[in-house]
Amino acid sequence: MAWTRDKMCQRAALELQDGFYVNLGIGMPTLVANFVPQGMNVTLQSENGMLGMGPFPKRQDLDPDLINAGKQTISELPESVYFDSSDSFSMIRGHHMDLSILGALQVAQNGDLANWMIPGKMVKGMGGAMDLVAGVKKVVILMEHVAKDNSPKIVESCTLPLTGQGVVDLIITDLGVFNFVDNNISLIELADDVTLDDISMNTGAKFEVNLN
Amino acid sequence: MAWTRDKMCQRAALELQDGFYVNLGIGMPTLVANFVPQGMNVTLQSENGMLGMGPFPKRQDLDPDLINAGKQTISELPESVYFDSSDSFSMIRGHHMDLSILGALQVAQNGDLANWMIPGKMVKGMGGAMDLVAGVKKVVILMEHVAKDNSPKIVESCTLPLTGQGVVDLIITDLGVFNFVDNNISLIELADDVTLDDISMNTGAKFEVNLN
Amino acid sequence: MVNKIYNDALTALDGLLFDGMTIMAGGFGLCGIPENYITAIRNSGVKNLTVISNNCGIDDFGLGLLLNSNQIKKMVSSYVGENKKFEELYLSGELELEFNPQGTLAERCRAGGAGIPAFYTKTGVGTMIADKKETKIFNGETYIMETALKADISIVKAWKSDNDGNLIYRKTARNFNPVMATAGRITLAEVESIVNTGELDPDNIHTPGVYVHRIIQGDSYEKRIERETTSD
Amino acid sequence: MVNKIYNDALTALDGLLFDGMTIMAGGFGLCGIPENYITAIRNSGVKNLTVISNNCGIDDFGLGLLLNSNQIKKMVSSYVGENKKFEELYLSGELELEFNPQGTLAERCRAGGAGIPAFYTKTGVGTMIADKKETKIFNGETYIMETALKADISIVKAWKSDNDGNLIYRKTARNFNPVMATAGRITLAEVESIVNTGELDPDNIHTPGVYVHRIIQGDSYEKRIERETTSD
Repeated sequence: MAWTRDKMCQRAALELQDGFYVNLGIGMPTLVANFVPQGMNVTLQSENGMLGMGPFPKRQDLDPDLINAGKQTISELPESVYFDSSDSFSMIRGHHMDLSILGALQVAQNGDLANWMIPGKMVKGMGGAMDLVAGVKKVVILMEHVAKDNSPKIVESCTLPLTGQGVVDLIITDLGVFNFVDNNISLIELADDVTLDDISMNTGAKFEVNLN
Repeated sequence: MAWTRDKMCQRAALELQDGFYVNLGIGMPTLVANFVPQGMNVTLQSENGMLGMGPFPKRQDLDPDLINAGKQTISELPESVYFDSSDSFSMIRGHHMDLSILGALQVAQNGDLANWMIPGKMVKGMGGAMDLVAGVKKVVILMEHVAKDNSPKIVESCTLPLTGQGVVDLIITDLGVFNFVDNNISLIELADDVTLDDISMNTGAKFEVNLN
Repeated sequence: MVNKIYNDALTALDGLLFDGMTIMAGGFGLCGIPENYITAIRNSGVKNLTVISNNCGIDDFGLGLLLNSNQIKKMVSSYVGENKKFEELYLSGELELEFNPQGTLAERCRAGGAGIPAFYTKTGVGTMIADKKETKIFNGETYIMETALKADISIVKAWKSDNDGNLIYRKTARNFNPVMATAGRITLAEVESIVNTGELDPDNIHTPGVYVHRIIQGDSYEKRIERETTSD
Repeated sequence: MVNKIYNDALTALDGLLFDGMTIMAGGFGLCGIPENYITAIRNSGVKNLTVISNNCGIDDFGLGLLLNSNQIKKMVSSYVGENKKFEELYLSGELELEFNPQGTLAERCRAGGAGIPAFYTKTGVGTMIADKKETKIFNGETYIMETALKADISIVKAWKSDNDGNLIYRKTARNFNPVMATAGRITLAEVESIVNTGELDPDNIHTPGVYVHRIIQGDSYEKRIERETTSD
């Protein structure tokens, strides 16, 4: 029951459209790149200064001057373009990127997002996450439905410090899919063999149900 | 008596220093480029997007993609660099240019400058003049001491619309040189065979005299 | 794959023009202007345009063509001194004019493209440019607030494009084109040649393709020189 | 002619370092960092530094070296998660930390270089980043005001320089270097090779020489890879 990580990524890939410029966050969102349909052209941005990010390189092609926003070595494609950090975030802040897929710690029923900080634990920093959620046209959260301690991650209101207010457009978890219309959350899909009860038991938010 | 245009430009060239980045306005200021001392390296900026502006080209080298801020064809030098208008004015506004030499309609005794508009006549626009006087480290005005109708151009306060408030650092005219310290004007040099009386008769401002 | 390449200017503009719209046009004087789009807009007959461009061409070329056909309602520019028709229309009240200092104009376009609704600058403090604008003091000095500019479409001229719309410009023909390319809801580029994606150096793209929605290769460029000046 | 080329990092830094100063350092992670200047600053022993840099290196490389030697009083960064020494100093109160969203950090540096004292952005609205910051409403939406950043010196890493200090960067090693190059009162560049003026393409200079005051050719570049990831 429920979706595997691959199935979650496949579902996330349905949000892609031909010609989209997309930023994928660190972790599971990165894997969505493996599920771009044949014949569809999606250009990946890396916010440290690249459009047209290619896959991880062969060992003999490792280049210390060519990394992604997660500091991993990557490769170049024919369509690759490099630019500086200011130009990169102008692209993001100025609403030129079509889609960002990110992980989350908590999403509230009004679309608030917390994904950068757990007080009391060491603070690593928000990196580009606040800019992405404030500026990208559509923000999709791809995450496990519950935390490691089984506490719900979709909540009435975020208890963790926010990354952005009312910024989430869609949540994809292993249990289903929620969307936001005017900052109101609705359950719109159930994962394989998942029931509405499964969702309710594992969700801290009040949500409408609009399954097709 | 008084300085010729060449002498005025020579005097203006004394404001240049080795390694300076300089913007020269349209008209007489442009001619100062001909008086850069041998061995001194001065980089000229053209605010439409070039550093390292060369002289007017030979006819066979005319290039419609290579013009200065006065829309004249120019030439390239080994040190030339091109950039866009936003980068060009970041350079200007951000205090990276050492010197701007401009013409003027009026300069007031507090350093106010009017050089872009005569109400009632057709308005052409300020172009980059307001940005230059607001952003360049040192603003030198190079102009005839009086207008064509012999009215003074150095005045108590500008009657024409301002280009900038208290922005002038030095005035060089055919009759002499004035500087500004804390927005207070002083006569510091007399042109050849010019007397203090000549200056006084042709100047509308109250000025101190600090001739060396 | 999404095709950004169109056959000609009129085809590329299809569905984008409407009376009362705002158009940003790159170029400085007659240098680096989108000649083909200007002609197509003239031929389209679209009216009441607000045009954001540093200059307004000359009487018989560049944006001057749209003045002659009375298609422009308002210009946002820094310098329009090359154009007699402009003077005539302005003095008769048929044309509105908003002057911006050149650097402020460039920065307002950049801000529009970069999601910055407003910024502060010293340029124009104490002049008529500051009229009705908010001011704020930083470190004891007064600055004025300038707001972002955006356009329904931006028309820009580049030297080369690849199939993805990555653009490079040549010499001072770059000028306002890159910032305006970022500030159009739809940006149309015209270029002297289109090359295959991968042929341009990825370290040296001036306008990344994300900003460019439609591209044409102009079939002829007049590239008129406004002030031929030689040292001969 | 003014000579911008210095023999080594320590010579280039001569007369510029003082306790309590602010230093901007380009680079993203360990990519495109000014290795030689960082080592020289470590060796100089200058103290109580405020360092503006997107990251703070790792424990034994990059700006992490200045943490180990307790030379940094405050970091202005967007992400410091790679560094255990950082955590230790921060939790013990020996190190101040000011987090900036990455795009806000980049824009604040650009503003510092461009004479823009402040600008508005949507990034961080409603988060702790907005605490104590002024807000303003444009078109019905709330934005926060962010101010410019400047530094006593900026240290940047480029791929190549010419004798005039015109710089080009390579691939994603560009990152914060160009904006930080504009925001230093004095900017020091280190490069992998220095070529004669005229050898770089004038259409493709990333940082014009006007921003660059001192240049060294680094004598060795470790260019460490932080997260080697392959598809093998």
